[in-house]
Amino acid sequence: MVSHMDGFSGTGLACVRSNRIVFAGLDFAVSPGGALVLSGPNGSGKSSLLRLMAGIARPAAGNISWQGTPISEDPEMFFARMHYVGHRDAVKPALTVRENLSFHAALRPGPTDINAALDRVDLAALADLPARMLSAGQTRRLTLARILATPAPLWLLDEPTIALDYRAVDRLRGAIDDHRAGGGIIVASTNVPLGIDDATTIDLAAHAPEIDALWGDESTGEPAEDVR
Amino acid sequence: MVSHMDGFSGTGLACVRSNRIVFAGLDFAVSPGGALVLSGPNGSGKSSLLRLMAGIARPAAGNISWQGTPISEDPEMFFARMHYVGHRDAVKPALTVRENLSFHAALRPGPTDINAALDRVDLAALADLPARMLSAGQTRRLTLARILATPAPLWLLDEPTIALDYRAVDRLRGAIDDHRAGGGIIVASTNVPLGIDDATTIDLAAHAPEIDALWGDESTGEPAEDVR
Amino acid sequence: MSGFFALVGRDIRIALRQFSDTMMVIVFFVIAAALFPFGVGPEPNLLARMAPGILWVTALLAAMLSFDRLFQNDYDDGTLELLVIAPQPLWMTALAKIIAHWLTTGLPLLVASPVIGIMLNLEPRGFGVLIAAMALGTAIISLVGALGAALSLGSRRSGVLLSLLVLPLVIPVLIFGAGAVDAAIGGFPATQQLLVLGGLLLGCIVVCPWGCAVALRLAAD
Amino acid sequence: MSGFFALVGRDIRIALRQFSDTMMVIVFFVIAAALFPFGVGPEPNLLARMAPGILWVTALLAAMLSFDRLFQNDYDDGTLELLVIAPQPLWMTALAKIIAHWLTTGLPLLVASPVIGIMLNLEPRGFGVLIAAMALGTAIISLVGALGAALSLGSRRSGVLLSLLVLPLVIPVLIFGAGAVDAAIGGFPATQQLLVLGGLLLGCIVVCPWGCAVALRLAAD
Amino acid sequence: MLHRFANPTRFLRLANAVLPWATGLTILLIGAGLYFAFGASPADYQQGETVRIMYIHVPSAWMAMFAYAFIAVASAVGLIWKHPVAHVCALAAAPIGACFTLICLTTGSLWGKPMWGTWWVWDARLTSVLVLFFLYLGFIALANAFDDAARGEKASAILALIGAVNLPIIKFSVDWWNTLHQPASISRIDMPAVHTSMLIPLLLMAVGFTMLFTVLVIIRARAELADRRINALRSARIHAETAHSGA
Ligand code: HEM
Ligand SMILES: Nc1ncnc2c1ncn2[C@@H]1O[C@H](COP(=O)(O)OP(=O)(O)OP(=O)(O)O)[C@@H](O)[C@H]1O
Ligand SMILES: Nc1ncnc2c1ncn2[C@@H]1O[C@H](COP(=O)(O)OP(=O)(O)OP(=O)(O)O)[C@@H](O)[C@H]1O
Ligand SMILES: [Mg+2]
Ligand SMILES: [Mg+2]
Repeated sequence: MVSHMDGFSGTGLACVRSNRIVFAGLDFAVSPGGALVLSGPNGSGKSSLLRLMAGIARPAAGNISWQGTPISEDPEMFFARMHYVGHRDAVKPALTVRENLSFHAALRPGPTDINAALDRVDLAALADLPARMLSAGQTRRLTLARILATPAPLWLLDEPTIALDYRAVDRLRGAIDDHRAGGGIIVASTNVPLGIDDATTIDLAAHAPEIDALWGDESTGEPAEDVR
Repeated sequence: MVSHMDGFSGTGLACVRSNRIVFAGLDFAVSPGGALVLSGPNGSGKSSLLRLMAGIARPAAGNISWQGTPISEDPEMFFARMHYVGHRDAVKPALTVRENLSFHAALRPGPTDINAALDRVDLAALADLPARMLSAGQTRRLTLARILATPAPLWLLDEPTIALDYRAVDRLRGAIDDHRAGGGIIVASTNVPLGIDDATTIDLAAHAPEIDALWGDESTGEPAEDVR
Repeated sequence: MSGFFALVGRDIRIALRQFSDTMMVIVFFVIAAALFPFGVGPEPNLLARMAPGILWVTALLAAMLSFDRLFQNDYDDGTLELLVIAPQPLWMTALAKIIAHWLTTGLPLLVASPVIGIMLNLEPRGFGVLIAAMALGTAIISLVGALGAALSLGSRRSGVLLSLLVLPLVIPVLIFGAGAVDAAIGGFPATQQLLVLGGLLLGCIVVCPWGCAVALRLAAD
Repeated sequence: MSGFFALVGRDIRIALRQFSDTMMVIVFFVIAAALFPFGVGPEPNLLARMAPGILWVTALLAAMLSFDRLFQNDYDDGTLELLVIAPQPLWMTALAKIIAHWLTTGLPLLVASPVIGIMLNLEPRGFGVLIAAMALGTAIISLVGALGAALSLGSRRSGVLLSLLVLPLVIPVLIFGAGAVDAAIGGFPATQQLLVLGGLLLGCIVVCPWGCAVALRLAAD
Repeated sequence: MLHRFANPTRFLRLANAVLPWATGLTILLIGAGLYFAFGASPADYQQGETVRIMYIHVPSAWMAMFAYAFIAVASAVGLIWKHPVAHVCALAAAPIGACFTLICLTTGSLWGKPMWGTWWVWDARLTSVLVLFFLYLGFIALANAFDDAARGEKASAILALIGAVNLPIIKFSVDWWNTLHQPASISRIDMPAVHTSMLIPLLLMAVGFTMLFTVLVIIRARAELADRRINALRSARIHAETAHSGA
């Protein structure tokens, strides 16, 4: 796989969690307008890979580049061009829906349109309600509004459809299409079909190491002698 | 709708959250072997209804009966016959998978089979790992193992498939079928099709109140004169 | 009853698995007590005179730090809901948690208090009464603290709110606990103070698990 | 920079929206200070002598209680990850949170300290120096406490852990802070102690936000 | 049907009827009380003019305890019969009770300086009143510490009930422990020459303070009820809009 000078790519990535190799030798590349879907059974490392991509954790091996530059070289530049939505919602219950969104938008450079984003996720009517009053799906929608409020060419989404109702899923799909039509890149992990037809898919299960204990004996999976 | 002497039913239920009526005038009834699916858009009150059904919160109006007895009359008897799985996982990261499960099983009367339950959710291999090392889907599976470890005729599941991979969803569906074949009752809320074909469905959106202010004048929704 | 022991066992196991936690309450106790000679100046007489007071106040504050997580973790991860709908009386659940708390923090504080007594030049004849009073006192503190923790559960900044609720309620413990030690140092019998502490403990055993249960049910709602 | 002010603004707004929270730190301060007379006995002379020490120790402990939530909420709900990958230097983020913390707890403590001084019979001529020293001291405490909070992030019972990390670090503050007040009461100039506190503050301003940033990045990983 | 468990109309009707009378009485009684206390009553032969502090100190001490008892009873009613107006009344009374307690504490200290030579001693009466003050603060803080107001009400009600143990301690502390403070007996004031001239203003002030308390509780409770109603209406409107736009 070639590294794309104008896209988002990684080579030879490995992830280690608590002394266990989750995946290794993983390459990916997405060009502008492209989509990458991470699939694989529970525990195969989808979330872990997204956190590497976002620069929250460092890969145990390999590196990740944005437009040809390794992200560890100029992280702030990379961060300014990237949105990450993880499993957790980063919503403050005491602040209103609008205040929550404005806060996250203010952390980032560039133009901001809070109202349009709220409209887009159908929360405009709840804008002045404290976020504690939201249900699970409404909270998730508020989280997703973040990526619509300020522009960034790269979206990293960890199971974005969790807790959303079908209407909200449709709206999300529309937003993703628009984003890609404008040359944006999207990487999403998911356990349910996202309905992005032309996306490249990486099956994390295929990158699980054969010997997956760092310390283990190859054949039995038992801890090796010297550790005991 | 008639109240079933041998099943699980509720009449005239209303739920109030932060002074707002979420739903009102809701009736339901499930007989042994039956399934009830709660659907409705985000924020329509699925989780709230399940918490009423579980006896965690009290309904603002109406009452809920188990085999003809209101659950508020002998709550402990009812609790012993019911499993509830909410949005949150009740998993202690410091304890191992097995310890987590054993603890929850010890809180309940009746026979217990930890190993079979772990097997059923495909966590047997991870049984002695601390739960903090589980991924989102594995944690959810551990939560679901709870309902398999000790028997109870009533299962209340709030979006049980969240974060599960397709294999785990299949296993869950199998467990639900077995449970119902044995005369068990299941109530589940969900935003994605669960694939229980013969389930009754309640659409929470249909029970949203038209004028929902608690304090308002019936006809106009305006505050009554004397308060001003 | 199996649920009762499962709960005590689980809480102790969690505490032991992170043994450093139990240590920390003690170390806080030691450090907080050690701060006073710095703040007040190290004159032995002044210190010895203040010793019982400092001992009790710091033990209280150390215990205080351990309360904010007593029910909080269970509340955050949804375990509390399940405890509330477990088929056993909720006051028994509360009592199980209180007992586990005392075993993992009250008892260590009790064990550490003679050491602090030595650090602060406490007179030797005070030690016996100190330990007796501390045993009663830490149990009361566990009970009252659990009540405060349950009441403030789910509030904002529950840590500080908790102190606000609990500290005034344990003022009597402080007065009689320090009073008992003072009496012993002065060569008087401390029976009366110890009896009052015992009475307080009995009252708390009756009221607190019940209050906790009501508060926990509220918190889960 | 817009992110910096957004963060300070957000934290202050959260604190103000729950105005009672800020009050609670003060109330804890007042109660904890009030406990000492109970424990030690109410003799005015003894109290006046201990007053600077008690004042500083209790202010410290009160501040301590407010740290365990300083980053914890952001950590638990995933905001911290987002702050770490926000396109601004992480030390600036940390500094913003520290400033907000000082404004919402250090400043109220500063305002409350003369009241406690009166409660403890502190001599009138100590008050000026008390306030100056407290201003420097609370700022240092906010900085060091934030560092401790960041370091202990992610461990359970971080409240206690962080006291362990922070208390030894602020002992110098305690010594010079109480020393300054003692000097003023004794009629000596307290310039030297205040200068030392100022120096400590400068050192902390340089080291702590940076240390916080490193610790936060580690915690998010 | 849902109005049944939450409608405060009856309370409001009663409150609105009582309010003007109570206000009038308050002004009258406190006015007369102050006149007798500071104008028409003699200085004490022992204590001099400082005795006049009594006309504020004693009634506010009584009110501090009365208000707490009121809160405890209202809390019990709220918890047992689930009547929301009871909680509203308890919450309305708390800051007022705290103020009376603070007045009692300050006037007591002011009086203590000339009488005992010190502002403050840690004796049982003074300590238990201070604990009462902290209980008020705890009650207020707890009631306001929750996102969900209903939760705060109930939690603080439990605290109020448990804290009520302190009331008999305050009342009898002077008998149980010997302290500097006067034991509770009106006969203490029953000194031959000044009997009625001191008792009358004292009682006037006591009844006046009770009326003042009633007035303030009604005003605060009414404001709180109106506030809740507005909130409920606002969120109802928001919800109606969402339901509309969602359809
Ligand atoms: C801060 C200090 C003080 C506090 C907290 C305090 C508290 C109280 C309380 C709670 C009562 C009501 C007792 C009852 O109804 O049983 C009371 C009554 C009274 N206090 Fe004080 N007090 C203080 C200082 C003083 C001082 C310095 C004096 C005068 C020397 C004084 C004189 C009285 C008298 C004469 C009564 C009426 C007793 C009666 O019921 O006949 N108090 N005080
Ligand atoms: N803690 C709360 N305090 C106040 N109101 C709440 C709270 N939680 C939920 N609500 C409100 O109650 C309503 C129902 O919420 P609930 O969580 O039951 O919805 P749901 O159907 O489960 O939605 P979702 O599909 O998003 O999980 C929502 O409109 C929400 O705004
Ligand atoms: N905090 C952690 N500490 C140690 N190991 C972890 C931690 N979180 C996850 N793991 C391990 O890393 C592996 C990958 O986890 P990850 O969360 O990336 O999986 P995932 O593909 O996102 O799964 P899911 O579909 O369940 O969300 C899992 O096997 C898990 O056991
Ligand atoms: Mg995942
Ligand atoms: Mg829900």
